[in-house]
Amino acid sequence: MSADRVVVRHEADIISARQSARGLAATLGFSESDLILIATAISEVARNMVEYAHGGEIALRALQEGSRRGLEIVARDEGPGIADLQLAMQDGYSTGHSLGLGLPGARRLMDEFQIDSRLGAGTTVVMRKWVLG
Amino acid sequence: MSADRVVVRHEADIISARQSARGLAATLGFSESDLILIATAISEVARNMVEYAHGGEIALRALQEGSRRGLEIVARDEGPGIADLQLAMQDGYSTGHSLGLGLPGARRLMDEFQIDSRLGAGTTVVMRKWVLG
Amino acid sequence: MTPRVLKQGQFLIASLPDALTDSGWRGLRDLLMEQVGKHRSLGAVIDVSGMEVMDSYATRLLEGIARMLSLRGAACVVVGISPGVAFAMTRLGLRLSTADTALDLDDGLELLSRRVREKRPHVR
Amino acid sequence: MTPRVLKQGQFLIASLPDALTDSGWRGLRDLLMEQVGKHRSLGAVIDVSGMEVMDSYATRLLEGIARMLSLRGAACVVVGISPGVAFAMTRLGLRLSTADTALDLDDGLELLSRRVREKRPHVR
Ligand SMILES: Nc1ncnc2c1ncn2[C@@H]1O[C@H](COP(=O)(O)OP(=O)(O)O)[C@@H](O)[C@H]1O
Ligand SMILES: Nc1ncnc2c1ncn2[C@@H]1O[C@H](COP(=O)(O)OP(=O)(O)O)[C@@H](O)[C@H]1O
Repeated sequence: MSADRVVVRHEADIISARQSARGLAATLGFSESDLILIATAISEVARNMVEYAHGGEIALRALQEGSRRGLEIVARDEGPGIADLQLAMQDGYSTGHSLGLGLPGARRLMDEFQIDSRLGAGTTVVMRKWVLG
Repeated sequence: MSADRVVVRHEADIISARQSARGLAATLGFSESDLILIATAISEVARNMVEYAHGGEIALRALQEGSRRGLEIVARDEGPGIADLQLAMQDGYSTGHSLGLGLPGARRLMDEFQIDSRLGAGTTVVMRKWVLG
Repeated sequence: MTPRVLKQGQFLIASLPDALTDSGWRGLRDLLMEQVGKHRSLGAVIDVSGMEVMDSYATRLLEGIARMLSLRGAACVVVGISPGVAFAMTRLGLRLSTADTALDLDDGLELLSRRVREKRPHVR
Repeated sequence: MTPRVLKQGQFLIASLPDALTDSGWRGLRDLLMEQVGKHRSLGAVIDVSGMEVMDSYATRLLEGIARMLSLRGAACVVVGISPGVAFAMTRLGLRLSTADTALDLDDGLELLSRRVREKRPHVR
């Protein structure tokens, strides 16, 4: 299994998404410590989908670049989008009641992080992590 | 030895650059306290080169202006450049995972500080410090 | 997947499962508050060693529970944060400011006893 | 150039070399987290007196280690910041917010004992 797709609509789906990612990442040879980082990052992004976007979909994919292996997580939703991305990426900024560490924190947990959002159209987060050679 | 040149590509080169600068500065009569300021400034700038610009080169040069002696550090890279210099010079601004104090901090550590950057072409930082008369 | 809360002497011990949903957290909170009142417990150890991750959501709810317990006069110690989870929490920018921490259940119970002795010198 | 970690009673003492690379920092972090678990240490003193500079990178990693230790229930004190290094850190705009600081190893161990006593009054 080198790719997976998880619909995230309800809270319980956050746990499924986390476990799918963990499972796929484990087969790629990530360390236990990296598995926790990946599971935590996906947890943050999946919760945002449930919390702010009425759900969405997370696609998981194994990456191979030369001898380098990695995991790609693409979280896509068709929610309201984010008005000010720069603000949303700041530590402590939240329009909800939460800590505002999800997006900036996920960026710190992964090796690569891109976010794209359009008001009224949705939000896509792409995250990658590479197995330490 | 009144000039020196250090290629900074890998992390270990940051330490070499620091030690070269410290060595040259010591011969110029800087106080121990100033040597630490210089070593810290070069450490910040060298790390940026490794972190953001795939490396670069640091040129060190003794300065003499009348009876005044000083040290010039020119850090040049051909990395991606900095899009918004004013932003990059602000305390706390970082596009990486770090504290965003490197550039503004280095400016405070040295007597003179100039930065020049062109997108797609690279970044040059020139810093000077003078021996206290 | 529901948390268990046990009474041990003057303390409560809550063991969390690998993952908790919102209603699971609410259940834990209500259970702890109820049991603290019923047994007049002086503190609670919350063991998170079974939890897969401690994300910002879990941390916020845990802090909330610790704060509520403290308003009821009960101390709270979180135990069992593994090195890997501690690393991820730190990267995220999370810390526990309301709850105390200790390595494991034993250390947690010992810490609670100290806390209680500090607060009420005559209690054994 | 690798950090050493020694056990002294209930505490750990880490002595840093003049400079640490990324992997050196990672080694220090993993070693401290491992030893805290193994010896059930209540705290760690990190001696940076050998370090040439404390730049923003080193400071950030040191803070991360202190935060991780605290999540495992262990206090952390940084000692040996020379006047010159303290001056440079201040100019840079750096401060240590998570870790306590003390002048030297002796003071650091004393501070740790005090911290632990605060937390656990009867522990010597
Ligand atoms: N998928 C999303 N759709 C719409 N808005 C989002 C989404 N993800 C995040 N946001 C917005 O960005 C803000 C910051 O997100 P985050 O850093 O994860 O903090 P938190 O989730 O604690 O609010 C949120 O408060 C919300 O306004
Ligand atoms: N040599 C460089 N090449 C490209 N970008 C740079 C360079 N130096 C600094 N930057 C940019 O400027 C930002 C601020 O730099 P700095 O103040 O040193 O903080 P930090 O290094 O902690 O990110 C960096 O995050 C990076 O985006």
